Amino acid sequence: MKFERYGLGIAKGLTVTIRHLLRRPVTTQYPEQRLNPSRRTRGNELIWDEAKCTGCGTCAKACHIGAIHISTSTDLVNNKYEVKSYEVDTGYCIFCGLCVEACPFEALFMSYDYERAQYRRGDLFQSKENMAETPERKVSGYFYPGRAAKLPKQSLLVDNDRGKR
Amino acid sequence: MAMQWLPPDWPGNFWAHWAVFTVIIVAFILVMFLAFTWFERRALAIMQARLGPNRAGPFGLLQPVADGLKVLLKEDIVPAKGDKLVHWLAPVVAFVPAMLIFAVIPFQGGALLADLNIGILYIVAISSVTTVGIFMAGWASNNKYSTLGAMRQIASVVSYEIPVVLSVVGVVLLAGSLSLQQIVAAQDIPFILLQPLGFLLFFIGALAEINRTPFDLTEADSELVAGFNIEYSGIKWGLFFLAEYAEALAISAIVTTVFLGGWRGPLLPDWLWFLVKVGIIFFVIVWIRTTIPRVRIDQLMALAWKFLFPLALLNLLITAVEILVWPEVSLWVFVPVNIAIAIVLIVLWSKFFKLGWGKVEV
Amino acid sequence: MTLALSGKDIAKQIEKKFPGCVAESAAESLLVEAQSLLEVAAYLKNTPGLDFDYLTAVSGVDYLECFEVIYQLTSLEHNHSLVLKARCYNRENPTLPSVVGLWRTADFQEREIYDLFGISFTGHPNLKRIFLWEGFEGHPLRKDFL
Amino acid sequence: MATTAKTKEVVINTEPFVVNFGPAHPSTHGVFRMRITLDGEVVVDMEPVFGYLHRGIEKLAEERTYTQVIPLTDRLDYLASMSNNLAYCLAVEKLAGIAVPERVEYIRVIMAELQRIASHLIAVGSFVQDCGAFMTPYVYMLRERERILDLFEMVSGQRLTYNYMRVGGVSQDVPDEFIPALAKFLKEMPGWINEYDRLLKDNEILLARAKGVGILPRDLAIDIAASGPVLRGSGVKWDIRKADPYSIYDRFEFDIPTGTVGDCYDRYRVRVEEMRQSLRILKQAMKGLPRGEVRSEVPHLIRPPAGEAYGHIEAPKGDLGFYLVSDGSIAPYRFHVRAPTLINLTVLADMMRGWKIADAIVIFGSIDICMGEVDR
Repeated sequence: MKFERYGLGIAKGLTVTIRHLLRRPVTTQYPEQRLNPSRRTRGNELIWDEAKCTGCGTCAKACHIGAIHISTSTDLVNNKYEVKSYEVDTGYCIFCGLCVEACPFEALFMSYDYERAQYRRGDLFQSKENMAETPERKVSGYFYPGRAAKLPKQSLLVDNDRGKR
Repeated sequence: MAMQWLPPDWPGNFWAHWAVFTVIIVAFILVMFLAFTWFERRALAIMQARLGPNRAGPFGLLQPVADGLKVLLKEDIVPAKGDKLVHWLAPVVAFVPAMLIFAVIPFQGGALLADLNIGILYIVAISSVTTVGIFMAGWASNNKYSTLGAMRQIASVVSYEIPVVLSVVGVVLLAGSLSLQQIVAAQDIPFILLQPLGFLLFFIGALAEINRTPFDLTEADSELVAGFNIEYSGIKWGLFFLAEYAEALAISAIVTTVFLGGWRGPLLPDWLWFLVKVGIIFFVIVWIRTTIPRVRIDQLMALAWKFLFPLALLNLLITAVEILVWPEVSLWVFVPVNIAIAIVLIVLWSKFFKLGWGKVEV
Repeated sequence: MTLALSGKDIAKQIEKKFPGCVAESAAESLLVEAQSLLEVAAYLKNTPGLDFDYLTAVSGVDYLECFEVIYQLTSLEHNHSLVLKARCYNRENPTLPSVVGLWRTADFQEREIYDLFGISFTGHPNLKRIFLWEGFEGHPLRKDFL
Repeated sequence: MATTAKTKEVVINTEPFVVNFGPAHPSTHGVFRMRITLDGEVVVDMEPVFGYLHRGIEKLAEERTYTQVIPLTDRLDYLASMSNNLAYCLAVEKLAGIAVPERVEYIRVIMAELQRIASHLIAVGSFVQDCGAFMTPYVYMLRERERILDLFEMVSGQRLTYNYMRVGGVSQDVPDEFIPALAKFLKEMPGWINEYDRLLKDNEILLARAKGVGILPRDLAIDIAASGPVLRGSGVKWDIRKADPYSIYDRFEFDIPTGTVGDCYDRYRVRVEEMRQSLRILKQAMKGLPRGEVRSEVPHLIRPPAGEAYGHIEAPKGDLGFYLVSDGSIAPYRFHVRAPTLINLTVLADMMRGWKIADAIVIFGSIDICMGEVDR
């Protein structure tokens, strides 16, 4: 180790850190201040539209872990299979969005909300009843530009957006 | 502002004086420990573009209290094959000397526990006892990392004791007395101006003794995980934490008293000046901690023996020459002279000396 | 642009040097007999015109009737590349000569193939399992591993 | 094998002891274990132990269709998922002979270069953190990486495992507010990089800890087929984007920074300079972004013709290659990943021998590995 610059390099480094005393911190206080996630965010839940779903099972085949279990009636009812049970094991699901892309009838969506953590593993099991779209369980714009346009704009750190108080 | 001097045994007899000042010192250390912990975490955070603790109490002021409670309630694990007695005794041996140093530091006027006329010698002697405590911790934990950490602590303290002592001797020459009270009294011009090189050497050496960045090799997080206090938890770990901050407080107090003119200063009351200067020195320690990477063990030793030690000797020589040859010249003349000499010496030394080679043929 | 040398004309050069060791040469790859792998590899590495000094990747494949090890060779100066292959047919104890002597990069990659396929490389300094623990029986990437 | 420091008459025998820089250690960048034999502070020998993060991705890929493998490639080098996706999609397109529309080429280059900057930020940040700078440079660089993650989240919906690229294109087009946000990022980022340089570039202690430490000589680097900043740090001018340009990298002009000696400081400087070059490429790619389709006509279940293909790109950590064998069915018959970080580690023991433990950690940090890719 040679001190060939007599500590000037260290002094320059010190000026950089001291200048940060005057800058605004970057952190947001999560529960109080919230950042808007991206309009295409893949939240930790799936939302299923019973009306449009024809029970074709493409989403179950598209899932590479087999997290979607669907059982339908055997014969066509006004050219739709009547879906008896439709479950998604969000414990297995890695939220890659392949099922949403595969659904030919736009009946499956990713959720916009990211606070669906549960205390027990059993509650991770989503079944038909609690998968419909409700005001508090919003739909993310992943793969559906139309829906994305309605969601709030993403808050970017690039425009120094720290989220509202 | 006239120097208010308190009579030596201020509230009457000796024992009353001793009792009052012991309470003052212990209270001062604990309160400043809480203040420093909070101050360091906030200053560190803001300099790293984040907020730091602001949840416990207003502006996070109760965070140190919360930490203290947590540490009190945590389970106190003793390693199975470790040496139980030494493991239990180590934190005490590490913390008590840090507290003893404050006996001779004048908070204001005559306000100090014991006006020893060998103040500096007392400080230097006491401050090296903490190393024994840290080595006891390293040895008793029966853990490879902590043994390595403790060995490094001994190596660094042994090699930094000499430059630190020599740079303070320069100040003693100027003040003419070892007692801290006289040193403060003699500082019409703060000794940092008269002894710039001495201040620099003392500050770097002191950083190494309390193993703060850039010399925090004892609990180097990247390679030794947490050095000697790996096997400590609960209040024992809390005591080590307290010892570290008490030592940082002690070093700031010594630097203030010896180099920055202790409690002397215009306008503000004396004790407030003392606190402000201690705060400034501690901010510089925290500021250095946020920026500078860690030195390697052989570079640390090389820096002490090849860089600080010769410079301390030269500084001592120059101060002695100045005092003996030109005693009547006013000290203001020496301020620019000493600063120039300091710069020349540093530039000269850093040109010639290569510190630490690194690779060993194995 | 890295020029991928065609296996055919390299095969002709090698046929001249070492008769009878090129098993099969397709357009983009060159299959070599297992026992003459080292000579061909040394030849490819050291001849001035070719000097493949950079072994990019070593991959193993289990084709059920045989194991195949594929060496992607590259030359940094001439910026051309070649795919060299070697096969071993018996499934109980497949062995191939190790090229660690020529390219040190093969050290970990051959240990990985040994670990996941069971092909043991003769002449490898410390042929041990790299990912799985010592007591693991069987080699997971074989097609018949359940 | 105790080392003896022979003075003239006294022979001091120190008995070396083995320390486990085990899977759970603050500076092993993931679950990597080193059994280091120490003589005092000096490293005598080092034996790496892998496999703590081995998930058998190559076996899993054999049961998935070509599209379902893409989320698996996200989890290889989880700090550079975009580059993994790109490398895999290029290999499959080479295998199946699929052409890709013009706009997708530009989007892929933008995503790959943004990912290179994000990965280098983590690499440099954790390298300086290993040298001991207490969190500050690392936190600054993570703040810049957050800006890039915002852009990735805007485009793909996730912040780490993007699953954004598909065989024959990308899953969704770039939203309208992406280009203005990217432009703002490109305007600010050079300033931030200059600030890192002011903080670190000629900091004496970082120089002391990194210059001349852990030298990887040029021919040894070629012999172990090192790649990426590790190879270029040793002075070898070899970058797949220039040597074997894939997608449209031949349209952009940028240069390749190389080190001289091949020590930790050179590797650190190469990574910082590469960030600047990536910004240059991003500016040109943003200007040239054409309008148009983002997916070419590819059936949902791709059945590439039987055969094999080896596609490799210049990922942030090195030459990331995918060797695919297909037997005509919808799932790959063999899926092999050429992991640059596993190969860069081949010679770690030789680089560390003779240095102190503090240097061992710095040398290991300068190679910048990601355990997801090493253990697969």
